[in-house]
Amino acid sequence: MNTPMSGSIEAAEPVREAGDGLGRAMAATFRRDLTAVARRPGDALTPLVFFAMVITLFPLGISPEPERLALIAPGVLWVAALLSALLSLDGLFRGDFEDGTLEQLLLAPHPLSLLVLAKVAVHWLTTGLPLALMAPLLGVLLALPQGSYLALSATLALGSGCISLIGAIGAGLTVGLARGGMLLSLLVLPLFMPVLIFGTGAMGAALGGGEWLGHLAVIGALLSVALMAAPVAIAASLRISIHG
Amino acid sequence: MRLCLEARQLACERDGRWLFRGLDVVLKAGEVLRVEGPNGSGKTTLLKILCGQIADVDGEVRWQGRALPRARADLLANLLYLGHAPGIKANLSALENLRWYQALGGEGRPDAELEAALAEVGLAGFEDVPTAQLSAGQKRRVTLARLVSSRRALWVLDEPFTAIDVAGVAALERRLASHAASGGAVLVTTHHPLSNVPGVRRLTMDGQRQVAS
Amino acid sequence: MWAFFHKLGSPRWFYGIAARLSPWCWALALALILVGSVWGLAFAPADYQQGNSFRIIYVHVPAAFLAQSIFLALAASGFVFMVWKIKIADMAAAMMAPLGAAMTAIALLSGSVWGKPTWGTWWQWDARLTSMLILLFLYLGVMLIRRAFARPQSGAKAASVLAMVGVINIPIIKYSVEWWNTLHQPASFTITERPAMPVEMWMPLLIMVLGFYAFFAAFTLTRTRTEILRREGHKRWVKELFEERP
Amino acid sequence: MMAFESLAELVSMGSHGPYVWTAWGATLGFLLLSVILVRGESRGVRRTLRRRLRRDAAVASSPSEDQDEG
Repeated sequence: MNTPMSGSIEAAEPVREAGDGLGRAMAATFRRDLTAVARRPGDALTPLVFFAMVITLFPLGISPEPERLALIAPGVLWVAALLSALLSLDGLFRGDFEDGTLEQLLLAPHPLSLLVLAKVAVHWLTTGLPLALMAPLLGVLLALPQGSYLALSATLALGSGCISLIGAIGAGLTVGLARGGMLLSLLVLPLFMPVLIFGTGAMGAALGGGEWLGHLAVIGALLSVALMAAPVAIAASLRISIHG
Repeated sequence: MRLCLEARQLACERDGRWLFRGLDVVLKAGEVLRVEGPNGSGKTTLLKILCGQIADVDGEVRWQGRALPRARADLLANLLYLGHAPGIKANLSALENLRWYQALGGEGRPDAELEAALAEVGLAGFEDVPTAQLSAGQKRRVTLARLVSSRRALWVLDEPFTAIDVAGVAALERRLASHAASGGAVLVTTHHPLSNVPGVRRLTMDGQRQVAS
Repeated sequence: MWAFFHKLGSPRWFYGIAARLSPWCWALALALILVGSVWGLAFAPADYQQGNSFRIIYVHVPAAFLAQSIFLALAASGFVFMVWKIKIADMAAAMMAPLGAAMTAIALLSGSVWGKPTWGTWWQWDARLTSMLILLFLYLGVMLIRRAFARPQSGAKAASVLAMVGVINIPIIKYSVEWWNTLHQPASFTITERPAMPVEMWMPLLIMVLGFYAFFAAFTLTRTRTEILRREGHKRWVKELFEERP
Repeated sequence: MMAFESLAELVSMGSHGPYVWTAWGATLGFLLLSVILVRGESRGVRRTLRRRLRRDAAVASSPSEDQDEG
């Protein structure tokens, strides 16, 4: 049926059904975003440097004595990590919005909420996870007592997943706005508070020598709720920002 | 199955004003439909409605005879939409950009064919250069390479002729004509007369924004 | 059923119905709040522990109830607007949001004023007050996002999505704040936890709560009618309406 | 049956008066204020609408170029 035409490329494809290929589309989006981050490692470092800088403010602001620092260490580490992750959320869709690829993502014949999941996964992998791995290092700076380093990393690793997912809803809503970054943090910070409470709660329990896996399980539960509910909201907010 | 996109009695209200009302559009295989009208007359909005991107409008859009909300995935599987923005990631190479579009659309063309498409738009040798380092004209041609590399039946192009030199315009017109001749369909907004594209139909948006009552 | 549902969506029909309903709501609100105030302030017995500062419960609890109910109403009308495209739902949501935020602020204010004689400090990180504070931030977020977009229609959809996301998080926030509270403060006396209240204590409270809900209904009906005129002013039925009355 | 013997006692409420009256004053004050604001808003919108309708009517009656069909 394809009548050969002048150029080397054959004629248009006959009209076809929307095949599967969802997995391939998500994998391709995941790989593309990962390559984009790899090409500009500076962007991925910014949240980590911000995290370290915020941590160094506290000994200067409060006191260098290890005993006093140890008291505030769990809370300060978690809040600083949360703010660093929040900082990087504004760029989650903004790059794609400006160069037009976000509009093309909405045009793919696959459910947008799953494609968006691939982008959020890259954000977590390049922001949330590094913050969680770096946190113990900064824990030493704040004389964080022994026994809660693992709790710190584990809760941050899972908790930053929630932050990426819920934060992406705010990022989707504010991607089209000129000064959306400030508004974004105001929209999503209230939604991060439960994760913060259980994150620092787990560290407190670990410090007391008690069981902290229960707290981690609650963060895991929050993460699974976010995994189920957030993508739909992210897709809806992107459609609002792009098509109004 | 012959391509057929049609819209019945489309009416779109934007913030209290009728962008257009009672609009009928039919686009069949082999046709090139040019949408023209003053700026702000709703050309881009009409395109987005016909691609199923904007849904809260009156009237009905049908793809292959099926109403849009249900037929939306099939429409998108056959759609190639080029908007105002280039749709190219700056720190990725032209080839990587095309590869992403192939996977997104589930077409899975081999790299050789993508490189051939880039060569055909005059980007031979620039396949692996990050597009940030290409000139504006070259970036434009990477976008147009999608027309060559992706064989979707329905092309919807929003002002594709902007920032293209004379030779580029002629090449693009030839490509639109050959796509229509081979059974595809083109819906395009442009201020360009499309003089040497045979059988161009025109849809004029009068831009008369009556009050929505 | 669908005809009724669709009629409900037509601004013109709602404009007429609200015109007849709102005076009654205003009257009911006035009556209930008046009776509740006099009863709560002058006739209800003082609390054996807190003395007369307990009378603040008659404004604190109704405001707190309204604060949470209005956010639920925001999410519900947001859902109705997004799914069935009923514009009236969005108009009502836009109009009631400020009242919800104000009620949250009043609950916080009255709660901390009440806390002063009880705990000796103006602010106490009590579970209820903390949840109320977070609810206030959610309200501000919904109101700000609505105005952040160039096109009012996009702002309306964004506010609806955010309200729905917020309402899913409210129980999670409440549960985690309460857990956090017990973690750091062993069962401290929360200002509204009461053993069984005698009838002459909870009756004025019930009247005040009903009065506040009547106020909410009247407030929303009246402001939504104004919003209809704002948004549909160019429509023919509005012109005819105003041409009859000079 | 009254909880207080005299008006003075009602006002002082045994040292809790300032707190109670502040909380009540703020709440009832807000309710009153919002009633006033809502009525003002309603009257303002109606006034601007009437003025616009009169202006449109004036334009419509004079030989107008675009027929503003409602």
